[in-house]
Amino acid sequence: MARTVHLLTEPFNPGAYVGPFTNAHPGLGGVCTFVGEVRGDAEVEALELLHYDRLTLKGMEELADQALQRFDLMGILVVHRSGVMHVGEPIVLVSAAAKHRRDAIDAVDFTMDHLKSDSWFWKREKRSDGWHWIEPRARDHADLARWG
Amino acid sequence: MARTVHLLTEPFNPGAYVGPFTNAHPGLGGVCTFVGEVRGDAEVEALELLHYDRLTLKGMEELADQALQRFDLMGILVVHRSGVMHVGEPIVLVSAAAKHRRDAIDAVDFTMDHLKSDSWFWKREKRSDGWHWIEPRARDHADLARWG
Amino acid sequence: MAVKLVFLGRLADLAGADERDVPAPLDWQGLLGQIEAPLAEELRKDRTRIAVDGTLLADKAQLNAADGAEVALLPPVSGG
Amino acid sequence: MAVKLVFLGRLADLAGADERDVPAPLDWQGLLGQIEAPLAEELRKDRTRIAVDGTLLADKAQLNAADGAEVALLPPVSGG
Repeated sequence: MARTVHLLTEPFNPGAYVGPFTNAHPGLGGVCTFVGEVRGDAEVEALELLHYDRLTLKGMEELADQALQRFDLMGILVVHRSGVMHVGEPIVLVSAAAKHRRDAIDAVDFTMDHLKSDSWFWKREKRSDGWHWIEPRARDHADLARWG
Repeated sequence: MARTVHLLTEPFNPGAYVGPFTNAHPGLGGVCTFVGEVRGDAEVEALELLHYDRLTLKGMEELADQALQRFDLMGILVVHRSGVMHVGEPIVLVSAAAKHRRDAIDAVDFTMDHLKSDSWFWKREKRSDGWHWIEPRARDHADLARWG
Repeated sequence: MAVKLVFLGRLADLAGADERDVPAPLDWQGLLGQIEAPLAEELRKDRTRIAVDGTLLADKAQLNAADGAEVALLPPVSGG
Repeated sequence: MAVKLVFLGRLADLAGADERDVPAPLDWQGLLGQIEAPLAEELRKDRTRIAVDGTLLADKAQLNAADGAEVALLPPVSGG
């Protein structure tokens, strides 16, 4: 049961992480992967995510441990960017390997919901009139509440 | 809104499909991907999936259309193997690109549940005493029932 | 003047072949009379479906296949 | 004899800096007295949290930071 968690300040290629992660779990039944990218939006020139060194990575590791505890997994991979990003750049990657698909899919769902609204990142968008801080959407809080 | 559906009779590399699929949807918010492989099982020497030319691919295409209709997607990719496979070989790949992660994750979940217990494949396993036909697990039917 | 029967999954094991020609035209009673008892038993089960030329029958008893038709006998699926 | 305040997210904009040293020791009332009114207002909100040396306080009013401590002021998160 492997846990791999990275907090990156430079662009990354999701395939470079998912390939080795999948290969590291021979005999698995399925791998579910979610990759979130900076969404195309005519008004947004750039996105910045900020983190706090003394909390953010530790919180991601604790979240990955929660997923391992809650679902029957062979392994979980969590990669999250910090810093300034542009449209099309990957922000987050979560991959879960399991014997059965339901555990893999639910673990990714659970981990993404928590990363989006319950992890130590602060987000702002650059528009033509400058930077604007973003709060989680109501939808994100509703998604999180599903997990009790 | 793109639909890509393949029924393959030879081994395939999931990354060779997911990479181009992701690149074909610039501006997306997220991509969810599930890859199912032949699970390691000491008693199983090989797995065979059989399909029926006049129903199977058509059924997969209709399922992909249902997912496109039901969820807010930019595109969906469905790849399924037929034929004899061994441990570690990919059987199925479903990938969904969307503006928001919930649509991408739910579309993969929906499509996988239907592929597992409501698509035109018949599965058998080769054990030391020969081939055995497999019926869907009760869990697969319960998963399918979630979608009403 | 023949109809092609196609046996899928475990039905091919029971039939001893993937397909077989039977005289046309073919209706539900005619089909049951053309196949061995274990196959007929499987075919009567609700979860066994029939497709004619790639179209599923809503009601197997309405089978009415003409010369040249392909009649597929489909046991419960077990995909992915 | 100083405590380092670290301002995260929009609080850094309000503070005009990412961090600032204030005299140690520092308690909750002392903190509110050290920062500008708009920052103090944000800090009083339930959803604004405080961490001392990387450990979250369950109750901000219990803040008690000694010389050399790092006190992070954390507005609501908005990740991924």
